[in-house]
Amino acid sequence: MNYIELLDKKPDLVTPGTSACQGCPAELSLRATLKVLGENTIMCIPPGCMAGAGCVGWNFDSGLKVPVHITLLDNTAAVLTGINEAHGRDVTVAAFAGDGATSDCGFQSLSATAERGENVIYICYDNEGYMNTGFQRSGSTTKGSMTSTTPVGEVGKGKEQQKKDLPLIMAMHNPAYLATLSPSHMSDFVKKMEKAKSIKDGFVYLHIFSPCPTGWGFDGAKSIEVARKAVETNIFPLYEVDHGEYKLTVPNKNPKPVSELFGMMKKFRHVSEQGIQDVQNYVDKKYKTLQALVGQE
Amino acid sequence: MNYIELLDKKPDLVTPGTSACQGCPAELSLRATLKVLGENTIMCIPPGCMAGAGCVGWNFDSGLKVPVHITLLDNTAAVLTGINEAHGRDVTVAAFAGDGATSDCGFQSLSATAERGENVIYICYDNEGYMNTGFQRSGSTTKGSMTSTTPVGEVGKGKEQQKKDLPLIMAMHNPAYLATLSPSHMSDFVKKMEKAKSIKDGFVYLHIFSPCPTGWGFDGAKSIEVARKAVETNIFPLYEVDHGEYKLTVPNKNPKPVSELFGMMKKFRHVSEQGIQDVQNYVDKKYKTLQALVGQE
Amino acid sequence: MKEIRFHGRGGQGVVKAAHLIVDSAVQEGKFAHFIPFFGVERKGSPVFGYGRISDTKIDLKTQVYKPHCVIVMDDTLLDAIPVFDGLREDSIFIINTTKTLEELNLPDTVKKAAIVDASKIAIETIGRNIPNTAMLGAFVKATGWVSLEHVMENTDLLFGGKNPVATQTAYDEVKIYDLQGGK
Amino acid sequence: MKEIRFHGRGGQGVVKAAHLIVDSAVQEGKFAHFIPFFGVERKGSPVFGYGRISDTKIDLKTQVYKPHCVIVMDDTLLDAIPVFDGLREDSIFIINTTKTLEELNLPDTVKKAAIVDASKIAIETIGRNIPNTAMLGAFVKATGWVSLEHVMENTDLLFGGKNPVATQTAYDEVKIYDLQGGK
Amino acid sequence: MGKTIAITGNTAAALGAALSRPKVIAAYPITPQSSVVEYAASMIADGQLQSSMVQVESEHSAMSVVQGAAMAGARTFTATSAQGLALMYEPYFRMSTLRLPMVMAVAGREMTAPETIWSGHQDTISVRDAGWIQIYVEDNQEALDMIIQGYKLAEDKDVLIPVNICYDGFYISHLYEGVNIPEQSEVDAYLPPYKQEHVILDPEKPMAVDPMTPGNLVMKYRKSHLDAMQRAFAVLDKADKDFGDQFGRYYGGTVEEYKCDDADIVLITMGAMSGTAKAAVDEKRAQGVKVGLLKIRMMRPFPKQQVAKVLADKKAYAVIDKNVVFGWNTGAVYMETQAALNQLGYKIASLPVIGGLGGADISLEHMTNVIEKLEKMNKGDDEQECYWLED
Amino acid sequence: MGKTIAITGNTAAALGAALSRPKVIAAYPITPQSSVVEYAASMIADGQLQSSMVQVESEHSAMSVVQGAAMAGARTFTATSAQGLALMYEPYFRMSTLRLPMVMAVAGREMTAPETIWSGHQDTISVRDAGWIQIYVEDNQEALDMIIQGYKLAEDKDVLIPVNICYDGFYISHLYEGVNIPEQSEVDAYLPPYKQEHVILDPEKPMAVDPMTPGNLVMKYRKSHLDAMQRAFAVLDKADKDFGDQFGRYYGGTVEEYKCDDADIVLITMGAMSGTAKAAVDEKRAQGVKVGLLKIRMMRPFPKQQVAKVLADKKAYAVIDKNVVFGWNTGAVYMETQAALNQLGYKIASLPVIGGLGGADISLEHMTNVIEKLEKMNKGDDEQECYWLED
Amino acid sequence: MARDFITPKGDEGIYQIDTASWRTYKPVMDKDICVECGICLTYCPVNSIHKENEKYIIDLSYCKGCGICANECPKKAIDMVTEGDK
Amino acid sequence: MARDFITPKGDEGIYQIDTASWRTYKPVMDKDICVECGICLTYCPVNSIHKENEKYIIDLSYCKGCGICANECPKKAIDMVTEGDK
Ligand SMILES: Cc1ncc(C[n+]2csc(CCOP(=O)(O)OP(=O)(O)O)c2C)c(N)n1
Ligand SMILES: Cc1ncc(C[n+]2csc(CCOP(=O)(O)OP(=O)(O)O)c2C)c(N)n1
Ligand code: SF4
Ligand code: SF4
Ligand code: SF4
Ligand code: SF4
Repeated sequence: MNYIELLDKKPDLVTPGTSACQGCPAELSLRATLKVLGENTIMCIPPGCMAGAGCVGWNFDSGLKVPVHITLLDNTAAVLTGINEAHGRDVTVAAFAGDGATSDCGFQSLSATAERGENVIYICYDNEGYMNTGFQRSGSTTKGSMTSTTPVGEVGKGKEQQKKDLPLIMAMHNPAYLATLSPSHMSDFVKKMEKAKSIKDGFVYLHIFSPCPTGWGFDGAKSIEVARKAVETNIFPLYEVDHGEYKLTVPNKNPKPVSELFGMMKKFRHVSEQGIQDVQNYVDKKYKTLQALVGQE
Repeated sequence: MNYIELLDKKPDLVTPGTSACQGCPAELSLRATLKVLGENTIMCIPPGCMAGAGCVGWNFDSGLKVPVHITLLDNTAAVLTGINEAHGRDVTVAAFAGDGATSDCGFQSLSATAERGENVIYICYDNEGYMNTGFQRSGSTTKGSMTSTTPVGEVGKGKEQQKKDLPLIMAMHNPAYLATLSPSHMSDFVKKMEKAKSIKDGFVYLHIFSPCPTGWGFDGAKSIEVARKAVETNIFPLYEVDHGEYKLTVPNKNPKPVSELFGMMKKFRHVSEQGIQDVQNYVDKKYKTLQALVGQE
Repeated sequence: MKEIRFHGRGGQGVVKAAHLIVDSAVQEGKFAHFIPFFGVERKGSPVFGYGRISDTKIDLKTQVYKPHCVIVMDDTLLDAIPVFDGLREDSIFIINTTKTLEELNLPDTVKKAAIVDASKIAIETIGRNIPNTAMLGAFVKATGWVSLEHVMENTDLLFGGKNPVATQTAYDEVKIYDLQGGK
Repeated sequence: MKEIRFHGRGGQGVVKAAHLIVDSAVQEGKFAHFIPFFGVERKGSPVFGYGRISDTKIDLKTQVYKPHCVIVMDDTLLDAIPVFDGLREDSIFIINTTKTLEELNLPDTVKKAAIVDASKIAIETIGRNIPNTAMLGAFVKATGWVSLEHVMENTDLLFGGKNPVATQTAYDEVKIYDLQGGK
Repeated sequence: MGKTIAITGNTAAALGAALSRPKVIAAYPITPQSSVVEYAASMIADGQLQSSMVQVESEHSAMSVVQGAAMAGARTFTATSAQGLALMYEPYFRMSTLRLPMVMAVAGREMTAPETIWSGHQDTISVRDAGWIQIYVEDNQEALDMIIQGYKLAEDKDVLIPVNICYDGFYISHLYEGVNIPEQSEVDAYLPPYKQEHVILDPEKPMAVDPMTPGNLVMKYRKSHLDAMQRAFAVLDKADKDFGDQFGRYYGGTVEEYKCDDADIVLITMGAMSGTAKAAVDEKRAQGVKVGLLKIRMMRPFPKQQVAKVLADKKAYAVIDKNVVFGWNTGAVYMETQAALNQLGYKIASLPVIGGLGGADISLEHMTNVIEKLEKMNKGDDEQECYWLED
Repeated sequence: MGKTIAITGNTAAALGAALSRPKVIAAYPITPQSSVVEYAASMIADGQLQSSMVQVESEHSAMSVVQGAAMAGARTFTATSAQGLALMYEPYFRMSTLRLPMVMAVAGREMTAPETIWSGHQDTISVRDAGWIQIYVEDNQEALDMIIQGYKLAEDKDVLIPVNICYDGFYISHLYEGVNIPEQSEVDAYLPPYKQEHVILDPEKPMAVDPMTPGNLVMKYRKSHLDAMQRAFAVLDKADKDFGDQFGRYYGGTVEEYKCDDADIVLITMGAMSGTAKAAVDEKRAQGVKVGLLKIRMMRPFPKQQVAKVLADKKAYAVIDKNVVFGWNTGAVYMETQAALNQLGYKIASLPVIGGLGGADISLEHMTNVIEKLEKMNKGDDEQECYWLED
Repeated sequence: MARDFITPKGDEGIYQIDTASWRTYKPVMDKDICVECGICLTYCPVNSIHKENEKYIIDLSYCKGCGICANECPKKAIDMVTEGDK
Repeated sequence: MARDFITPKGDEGIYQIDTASWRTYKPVMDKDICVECGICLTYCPVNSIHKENEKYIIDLSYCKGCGICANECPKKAIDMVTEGDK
């Protein structure tokens, strides 16, 4: 089954009507994720847009067709561990968590779960901020970005620090499998998700880039375009680390300038040339690091 | 002043009589650290051997001659941040924390502080376990090691996972300066500490290897020998990352086999050939990663 | 004291509209407040809130059970939400709809209705289907509890652009029906 | 009920020694307990603990203020710690020291003393200065509260090696002085 | 005299904090508190507020950052709610037991589980024994004013205890109403800069902060803390009086009495519901019922004398708790009121009431129902069963 | 009938847990609890215990792991103390409000600040309103036995609330004494395997655990929780009786009365100090004083009926608290006893006492001093000032 | 189902929102232009596009009208038209 | 100093332990063999070794007798001898 057939035919395990915004790619990613992982999955979703959009449930109804639990913002990976330890039989235990829950509030729990090599799949959808509570900054927010806690004004110029590089940080934890995914590259996405599902000897970390039309300020119809641009500019390179082997799954020899992405949305509108250059340098440097890691014999 | 003169002449800012065990290199490292950082320093020490050894104080007396606070096990880096933000003038704000406080219980606070690029110095002395509470396993414990929570028996074979690579994980946080230090290489140690003190544009992370005679099971007279062996076997390579530039400060082309270190202490006594080989492979792989990072143009 | 209940959907600007009413009342030396109640706070989900306007200090901090005025920003809510609950005898029901009074088929408890196609006005003036500032015009006309001047000033301050025009247009276009004697 | 206070330093095995006494008493059908109190629990710091042996159930969960027996594993503690506090008229004071009774210059409140060079015995038998198992021999001889057989058995079980020899040696070598009539 | 504008409770809290000129702010967003952080951030971004704002990764770190700053002598501020308060519980306890004065605003929210983001007092009530002073307010103006008074209280040398200003999530945090914003100069006059003297981290005065402490001394520190708590009643009353003298708004200090003097029966409330209770009292008074309201403003320390004084000669009272005490079948304010009366030797008929959990509304009708139940009670009766305000 | 060997309280706790056959254990070391984790780890390493043990990085994760495991239907165990309990407070609250039964042992320790590692009840007392059942034990045997009974209680379909077995740090955790270790087969007979029915994470029965819940339903969940708490009294009494019938050791269920029947005055205690209090009672009885002891075993839910019943006809009582209530000048057990008596209509002379904080010793002399103070009190007198047991 | 109100759980059905009502514009596919590449299907966030009888169709039951399909279709075979029009 | 018992602090002096009493063996340096390289100084965990008048000396006031100096001395100029002897 090729990836299009798979996405077409596999049962959609998410409620047909979520309240995620129009054009939200996190919703797309969640549906695609569960199509691959299938019914023998237990899903944990911390507070964030996906939980807020009804994917956990309301009153006496569930938001998914597989077992689902809303963890605390800060303990998702630890809860996965417990579920996994308790289950005698072979069940896929996975989380679908925002970048806030992942890089900030729940990071310790994640890091320790990776260190212990628990046999669970942790998926982060990275919309670069706390969207559910109104677009506040997260560690994963790109430098310069305006957010509601890094507003722009006389003094404020958006987020001051570079984006926390969660995938590489997690790669240094030696997971069994790690990959970056973009909803703009669905074939790659499905392939990586399938590999993740097949891993039985340790921890899996997947990081999905997830542009947020509402928070970032662009038309929801462009979500995939924005995601694609992030890959094309190397702001979000697509790679995997399979038991320590790094591989660029969508190599990008001639990246476009990051300014192309910056121009697509309101959150960067105020950023100066210098500000864009700062991010460009960071992206270039990071890509070199990645190439070095790919190149190590 | 060369490093020997410095260690001789600079005031010792630690109580002359700590209750750290005979031959504890963490005590050595703490004294050396404060000789370099000097009197204009505020020190935070979380619970652990150094706090337990009296370096914070008892009743109405202090254990250091600079201001010192015992943080919680889980919030050291955040407390540093607060102290730093409150201080109008130029003060060195530093922490001296065990690997448990650093890689486990306080890791989130550390990671976030690095991400924010706070202008503080976080120093971890890595004795590969929770020594103060009786040598329980930490994330930083080497695979195979016997600890009081990974005991050896019918079923138990010591720690099951490889050592969490804190320095590389922290390097991926893009600190202003990062280095690994060993008390066996004091010239390198002092140089790095001096550089750390000079950094004014961001976060500094220093990771000190600190063999523990009591917990690991070797004669305290051999502490430095053990530390040196860790460097010679590449179990603990000495390097620095200065604003993104990786450098092996004590290059080691012909590493000794890790079995030489394993043979020096009780905690590894039970480890099989295969177990040693596992660690050897991990060490080799990690060193390659490091070389790749050093080699990136 | 006048009590108001607001109904709308996430994204329609219910809260902002209510704030503008409170702002205006406060400027006029009155007491007023608004308490929003969210379910899951995301575009499209039903949103409601409670407002009060009074000449004396308002102590109450509770939902409105017997409104003097109900504002409905989205007529698809009529089926979904009990928007008619607790209407007083002397209350006013204000709705954004393309429908006519007859098509709406309002229950008997509605004694006075104000009907306006605020979405159309919004699209024509500000270019987007955010009907809140238009609804304000209808509200002012139907109730007279705050002055049009203040509301338009505040709308201009907060949103600028053509929003005050939307308010004015709706003020002019809203149709008010006295249904005391039945529809 | 007999109450015992233990003094020593971290690393001397105070807790283990006390446990062996309790084990032995329990095996003999008695009731016994031990409560350790740590300051900062690291080699060299003063350590103390409280033990009780009784024919009936022991309810008390408190420190020992009026010991029937005080055991001091390290004579450098004599100056540092109030080891003589609360000694009963009929109590026994057991100390590990190279000093003689005269050199020790014990206060008048000590009415019975047992002196043993447990460190020397330890070094000679087990090869390390961990005097606890030797001190047990002195304790058994001086008090008779538990049997030498049990203590030696338990010592062997827990530590093995030459430890029971240390116990036996100290049992044989300890010097017991009755000081009722003054030194 | 400042100006009156309509703002939300969260904005009021942020403005109250800003007017108090904290040097360091660290906070983490959570519904319904988030806009406090956002508003403070925007004031800083606009150059209107000179504070360092630390963008922490969790509430645990928020409290830890301000603890660090406070040890270095800075005035600090944070705000949180429910899960955030729970996550910071360990450093929260330590902040108070280190006796570091500060103000933390809490937009009260029900505790998860069940999964909820709505109003409740459970978050702060459940941590009421962690050494903080807790003050509950009724509306936006009181939220703003009490943050300023909170610093006055916390930093008083007789007190030196951090203060929670608790305001109901949504019912106040999102309540939009007219609030008088005091002038900065007036606030400066009321609240001078803070100079910490009892403890400091500063190389010019090296000391250990919190060395190991044995039990006999721990007893002394705890007693000192409890004594300072008891002094807080008088200090708050004075802070209230001084504030009223300067700004024209008096709140009554530890408790507010509303038509209690000649009342036979009394409602006891805390927070936003007090406004509704006042309306109910008015309504019932109009019908000739002699009912009054005792609004507890300070829950920690618990004003047992003040409560007992008001209730002493009443026929019956009800306590409406927006929280539960899990080991009882009542709420906390009811339970502690019982304890207070017993210790002070009073026995008055009483009715425990629980309502408003998880954002449930406490309506005027609920309040009048409670009053009607009280009217029917006889002296000495105690309802053993709690009355739940369901819809 | 098992065998009697000398072990520490921590070993007793670990053995009690092991005998209960938990499927998943997750815990983090902290003085004075560490050896519980270590002993459990060594039993697993030796192949004597078939549990998964998760080596978590913090107590926050320890509680989260067992919460995950419990939702998947596993019997779980953890243990902690002081700062660890505080750090896990958010998931701790959630564990109980998700009504997931389990047992957690707590080696009671004073809370920091001041920096301390020693004994105290402050840790558990300060979180007593987080929805857990809390049982305090007096010695090692009781610690072991109550962990087994704890599962019986927690898993009862009438209860379904997690249970804390609280034992004093050092005074029990490190107390070394003879303990009878029951046979596994006997424990199996008393405590059958647990089958969770009310909630489960299992692909064969897909459901959402803890979807968003509005306030009117939150009220129902809370009421159900409080009701289950009240049922726990009877369930514990029955668990105690069944246990006694099988193992020959009865503890009295919610409270233990010691020589109360004919007593004029009564001491109220909790935990390890109860033993010392018994000795004091015996000593004073020998002198002709009619004194008894009421040992509170269950603090959550608070056994108000049982306490009132014992005190009803007494002249005076004292409560010795090894904790403080920061908003009062007393401890928690005293304060709640006052509330209980008031609600049930009793007024008895009383003396609040605080002692044993931060590892301070509560001596036999302290206890006899308290009794002597009580002897001097007259009916109806209440001491407003707390009596601090200093050295 | 009688609820016990022990642990909150969603086991009665699937919670869903009528997201079709959000649309201002709706996607209309021109079957003649469509080359059945399936791209629109892979990108629709609400799973509204499926292949039936070898043709791609848009099921509007939950379509939010985001316009991604129209934006991504390489053939521009999808048009966003105002709801109610066609 | 009168304590207020507000916040615990150590400001009266420096807490220290008499670690000299821990020694079973003590280091004895043979000045004739010593080449003044300073290595022992850099490794002594308790800061007991210093240069005075161009010579290295061991101050035994806090020396724990760990033996690191003896072990590390490249010239074997330091001997660990039983306390009390020599
Ligand atoms: C301890 C705690 N603090 C704060 C919150 C409030 N909160 C709920 S969702 C959220 C943001 C989550 O952001 P992210 O994980 O990035 O997901 P997104 O909303 O962007 O999808 C926050 C801060 C919480 N639930 N728990
Ligand atoms: C929240 C919390 N959990 C547990 C502890 C107990 N504890 C004190 S020190 C320590 C070990 C620290 O280990 P590490 O940081 O490696 O320092 P080391 O003792 O090895 O020097 C632990 C677990 C604590 N103080 N706080
Ligand atoms: S706010 Fe952003 S991430 Fe959240 S549902 Fe809307 S589009 Fe998706
Ligand atoms: S236990 Fe180890 S690390 Fe700790 S003081 Fe002793 S030797 Fe040093
Ligand atoms: S408009 Fe959006 S939701 Fe509708 S079918 Fe197209 S992609 Fe799907
Ligand atoms: S993307 Fe366009 S061409 Fe491809 S299947 Fe969809 S409508 Fe047809």
